[in-house]
Amino acid sequence: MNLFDFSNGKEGYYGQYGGVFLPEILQATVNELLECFRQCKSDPTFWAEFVELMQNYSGRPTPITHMANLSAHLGGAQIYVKREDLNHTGSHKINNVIGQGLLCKRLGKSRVIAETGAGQHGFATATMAAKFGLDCTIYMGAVDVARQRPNVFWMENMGAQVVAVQDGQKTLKDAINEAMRDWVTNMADTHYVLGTACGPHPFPEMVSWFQSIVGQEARAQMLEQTGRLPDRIYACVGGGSNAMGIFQGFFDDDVELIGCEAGGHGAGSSLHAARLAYNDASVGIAQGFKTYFLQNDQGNMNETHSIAAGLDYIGINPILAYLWEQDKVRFLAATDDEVREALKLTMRTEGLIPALETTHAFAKAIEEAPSMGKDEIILINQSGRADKDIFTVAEALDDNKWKEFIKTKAAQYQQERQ
Amino acid sequence: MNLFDFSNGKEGYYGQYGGVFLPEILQATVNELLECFRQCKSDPTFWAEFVELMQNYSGRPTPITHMANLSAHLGGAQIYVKREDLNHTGSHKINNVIGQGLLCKRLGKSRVIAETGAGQHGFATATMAAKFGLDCTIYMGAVDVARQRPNVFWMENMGAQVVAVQDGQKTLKDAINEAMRDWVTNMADTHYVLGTACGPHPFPEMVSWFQSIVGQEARAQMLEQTGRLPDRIYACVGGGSNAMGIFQGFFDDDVELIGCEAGGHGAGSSLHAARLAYNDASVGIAQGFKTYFLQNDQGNMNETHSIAAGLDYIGINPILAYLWEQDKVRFLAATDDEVREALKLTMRTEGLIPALETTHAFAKAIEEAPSMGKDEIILINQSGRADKDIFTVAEALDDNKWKEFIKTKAAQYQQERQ
Amino acid sequence: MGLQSYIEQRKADKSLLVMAHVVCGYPSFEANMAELEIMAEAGVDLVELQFPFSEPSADGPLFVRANEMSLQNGTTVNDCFEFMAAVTARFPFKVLMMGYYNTVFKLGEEQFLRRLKAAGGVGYILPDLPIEEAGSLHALSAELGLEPIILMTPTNSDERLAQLAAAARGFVYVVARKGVTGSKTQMGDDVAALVARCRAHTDLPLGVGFGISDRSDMEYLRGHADMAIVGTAALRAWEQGGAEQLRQFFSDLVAA
Amino acid sequence: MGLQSYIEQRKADKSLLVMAHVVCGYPSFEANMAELEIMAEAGVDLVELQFPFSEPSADGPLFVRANEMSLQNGTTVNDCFEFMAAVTARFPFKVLMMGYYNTVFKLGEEQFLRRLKAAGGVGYILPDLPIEEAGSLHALSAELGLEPIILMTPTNSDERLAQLAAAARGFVYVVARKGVTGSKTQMGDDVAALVARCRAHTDLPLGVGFGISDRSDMEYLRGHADMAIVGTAALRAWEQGGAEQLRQFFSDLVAA
Ligand SMILES: Cc1ncc(COP(=O)(O)O)c(C=O)c1O
Ligand SMILES: Cc1ncc(COP(=O)(O)O)c(C=O)c1O
Repeated sequence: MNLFDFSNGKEGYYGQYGGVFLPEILQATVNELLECFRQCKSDPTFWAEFVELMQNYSGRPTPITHMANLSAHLGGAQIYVKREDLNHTGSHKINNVIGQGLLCKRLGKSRVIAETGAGQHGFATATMAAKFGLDCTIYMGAVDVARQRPNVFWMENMGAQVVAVQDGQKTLKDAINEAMRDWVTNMADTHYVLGTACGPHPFPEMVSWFQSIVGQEARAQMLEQTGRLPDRIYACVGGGSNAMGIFQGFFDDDVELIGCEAGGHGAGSSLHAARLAYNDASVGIAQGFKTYFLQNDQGNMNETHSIAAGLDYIGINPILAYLWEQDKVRFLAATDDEVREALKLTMRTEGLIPALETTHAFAKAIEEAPSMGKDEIILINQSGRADKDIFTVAEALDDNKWKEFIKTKAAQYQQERQ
Repeated sequence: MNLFDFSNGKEGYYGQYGGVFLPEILQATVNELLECFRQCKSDPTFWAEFVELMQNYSGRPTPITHMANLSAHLGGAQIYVKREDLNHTGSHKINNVIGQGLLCKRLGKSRVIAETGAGQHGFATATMAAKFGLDCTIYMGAVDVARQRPNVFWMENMGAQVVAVQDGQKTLKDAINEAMRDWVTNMADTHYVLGTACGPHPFPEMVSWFQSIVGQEARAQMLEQTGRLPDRIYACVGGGSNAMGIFQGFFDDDVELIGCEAGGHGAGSSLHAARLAYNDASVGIAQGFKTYFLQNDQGNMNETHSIAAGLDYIGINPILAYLWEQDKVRFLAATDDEVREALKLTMRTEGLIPALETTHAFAKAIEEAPSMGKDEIILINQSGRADKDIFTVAEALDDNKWKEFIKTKAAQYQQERQ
Repeated sequence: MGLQSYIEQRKADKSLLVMAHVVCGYPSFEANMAELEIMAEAGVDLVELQFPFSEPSADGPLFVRANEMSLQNGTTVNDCFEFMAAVTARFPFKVLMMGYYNTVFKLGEEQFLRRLKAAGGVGYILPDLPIEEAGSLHALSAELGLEPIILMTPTNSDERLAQLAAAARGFVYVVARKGVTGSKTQMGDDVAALVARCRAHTDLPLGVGFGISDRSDMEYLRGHADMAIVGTAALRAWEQGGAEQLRQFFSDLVAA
Repeated sequence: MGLQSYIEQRKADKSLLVMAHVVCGYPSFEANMAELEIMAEAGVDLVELQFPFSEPSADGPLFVRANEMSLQNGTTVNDCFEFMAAVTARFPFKVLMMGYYNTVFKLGEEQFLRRLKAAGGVGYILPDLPIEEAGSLHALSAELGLEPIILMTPTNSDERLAQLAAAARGFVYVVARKGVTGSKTQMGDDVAALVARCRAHTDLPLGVGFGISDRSDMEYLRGHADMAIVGTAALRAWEQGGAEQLRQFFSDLVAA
């Protein structure tokens, strides 16, 4: 299956999804990007440089870990986990970011911008910018800046400028809009490092390409470690980059692929971000591309909700929308409550702390594993770790000792000032 | 150089340092441990299992990263960093902990205890215990519990019981005493997972052995990546485990080894934890072994200080004390101020966030690199990352936005309750 | 009469036409009507009525907020068409729909065009719909006699300008500079050169927009372009001083 | 007269001797003296004077705190020796130094022993000094006629007990159970069996300690051991009710 062969159809389209819907002013920039990307993709030295940097800087290949305890506890399939959490900066986001950093150098641009919601992508981009000596501005919804101060702290300390976006819901999608506004102004020296496999072509393809390193490794590792391929692969889906990353290793195999979206308060609640697993989304065009969006009948985007900021997005990767339509990827949603329980179970049985985003994939694997055979194999993509995001987790688990600690700290800081 | 050949001298001694100074009640337990350790050390399948687990669970081998920007900025030696921060749980501590976990299983014990100061070792031990299905109690000074709530939060969520120790200075050394008290009571089913290469024999040897994986990898990687060995290696020294870990790869080479201690407020201030770099320590016996301690003329231990909790310890690894005496390892101390500056520089130029402990090694490398030749090579052991310990770093850097954020959070939590 | 002829006709009496902009439903449709009244008084030639969208990524801060507030007020696409019908019935200037493609897409292209036509609009500006994606909409528009306004920008190559020219109808919207709407554009050689490049590719009238804010801009454009497109500056005047300041703004602007 | 003979002599009149414990300088040396007065009245046979140490890892919570407070009060090794001299001059019971090896090491082994001797002490208990590390200290002690008290514990093998017995002088301190000082030990078959194992390896008198807290413990030990070693229980009595409660505690304890 070659999703990226556009010779028979429309460039940048996957079925009816994808495309480029951008202001004319960006036409040249996006073309330049596409051309550069095509060159990189057909130049084996580019990929080799990318892989080497990922190895030496980010610690790739990330391992596959067998969850012997969790599997035994559930009594069904054997669960394995691809450990993207072990990457430098703590998630798969760095794969894309380093790739785009290399590309940015080929483009001869000296500045990068990025949007961020949970902060993972902004953190990764600020890190890459420090490493590559690029100027860096990160757009982040004001609500997220307030929620995710730890990530802002690190970004600023790595030399990035973090701009709190005051428009709209003041969250991820608004940060994307604002990054676009910067880009249409500064495209001459600025590359926009989009954080997920969404947005206008070539971003979905490009981000998926950089993330494909995950699936490539995972396939070889599964064969080496278990002598066979997994029966099912679970990945959480915000924009879809980590899912595309791991799924790509297995498109030509007889492996069931499951995308796990943010079920929030559940189907019918409207407080969720499940574009495909629930029935609330419809096809539309926004933020530069065509896909399923959570929008009203006027074409205006809905407020979404998830316990995991990184899944809390209105749209979905157009490639996954297409694959879902073709029944090549199954979609499920995990509710906030399911995620809480899955996180606790995973920490306790395996000593892993998946990011709340990631835990959506764990939750669905945990739900389905018991009804599978003991000789069947599940692979989960652990897209990130949560140890950096303690506020998020402690609040998600409503931990009182944590809250008391914060009050004590606040009092201490208050006193210091006096 | 085989430091661990005791056939000609006293078992467990390195020069005059080391030994076993424990209550008689532990004699059998320590002997059992020593015997089991000897078996493991002479059984190649044990090391193979250890290495495999470290690969599959913790992501080893950790890479070596070239700090091209930092090196250029300093204008002297080329600086390379061994990335122990990329380990699962974020530091080299996991090497030792997984090793002792495997050993604990051989001992047939079902419970582990550990002391922790900064929380890194407790975090790693709780993780290992979850993974190995062991009961787990972590002793932590009450002052540290209050300071390091994030780590306590994770430990508890991984199923460990965290005991706040109310004795003494309520910090690391008091936690060790309390862990000892647990051990003399529960040795039948309990293994004491000491966190650093200190304490009674065989701990210094055993912890050093597990950590030697760092130096083994690093030596091969340096040869592969640079075609030669480094001229100098810098490692921070709290108890000495990460330093022993990397140094062991190079004992037979012409490589200068530099241990970096906590200089706190500087020489002569008495607010530091530099046992060898400054002149304040003397030989003594405490916490089960003989080494240099920061103690008064009565043999009672001094209060120590460091910006980095993990270096804030009264004693030092007996092997390093011996090697220092033999002029085989040079010792320096980095002050709190030097550490702050080095951390900022490293984040900005390389996108790395070394733990405050680790940053002591960066600080001294940064100080000495400019006077070295451009063809000379420095290797720093990045023993850990700080992204998990934001309170520590934000407070160290006295970040006002952070403090305001905490006050806002506290107010929010307060309101929720009402 | 087509838009192009309308513009050419008006140009017979005026050296520089003016197109103004209103965000439907912000601050309210009543206020919109009052603004349009002032614009009509000032002799504005063309008006874009922006249909608010939740993701106005090509707009600057003032319009972003206007889109947002309008949606918060509950403005629907239906409201906008009804308003447009009232406006075209009342005023002499011609009216364009301005907005984002999702509004069109959700309604259905044909439905959208029919309603636009029914409301008296003569065309539309959809800044996020590139010509590559506009095939069916443009074809339908031609059938219905509606005109897609195409933007030419400083980053376009000659080759691209030629493609854009081929698709353009009515007039060409020349984007005076990079960026989003709202901030001031320094009128000067750059703008003149851009207009000249566009002129080389099309015989359609040229409207210049983005950052036109005062009489000196108008003076500069006279002779270079056919029409000045005024957006943010007018909204700012309204926000700062209501009807009075808006009236002042336009009378300053159009005073020859 | 050596410690062994002293104990044997006292045992002629008593079925079970008592060794008591005081942490020097906690709560104060004056208080220590008052405690010892009460102990002497109660006919205590032997007293350990604990020299406070900053890392008392073999002690239970009460003694840990006592060590800590004493050091906070500024207690020095010198103070402890002076106090010991005063105690040995005043009371009939014999006195041992109890503490951690670092205190000895820092002073120097020989210097330590000379001062101990000069202060009238007859020996010492150093729970963190295993016999393997005690060679030089024990040799010097023999020269000076001072006696190292060796601990035998429930975890020791017979082989180990034999080694310990070879080093033991004066009496053997039988550690009744695992753990640190302070919590209650259930007297029963385990203790009896342990004492019997120790007895099989040595002819020295056997003192049993760790958790001895009341008359029933004493009753149980009578016939099994030569001496009961009372530590935490006495300190707890003092902390709870001062001189009066301590007097009560000892009179209850020793009432036959
Ligand atoms: C750890 C982690 N996983 C997953 C996601 C979701 O993004 P995507 O669907 O692009 O993988 C995020 C986004 O922030 C993330 O931080
Ligand atoms: C990251 C890190 N580095 C270094 C140390 C110091 O320990 P050691 O000297 O045993 O390596 C610690 C201790 O907590 C640590 O957390």
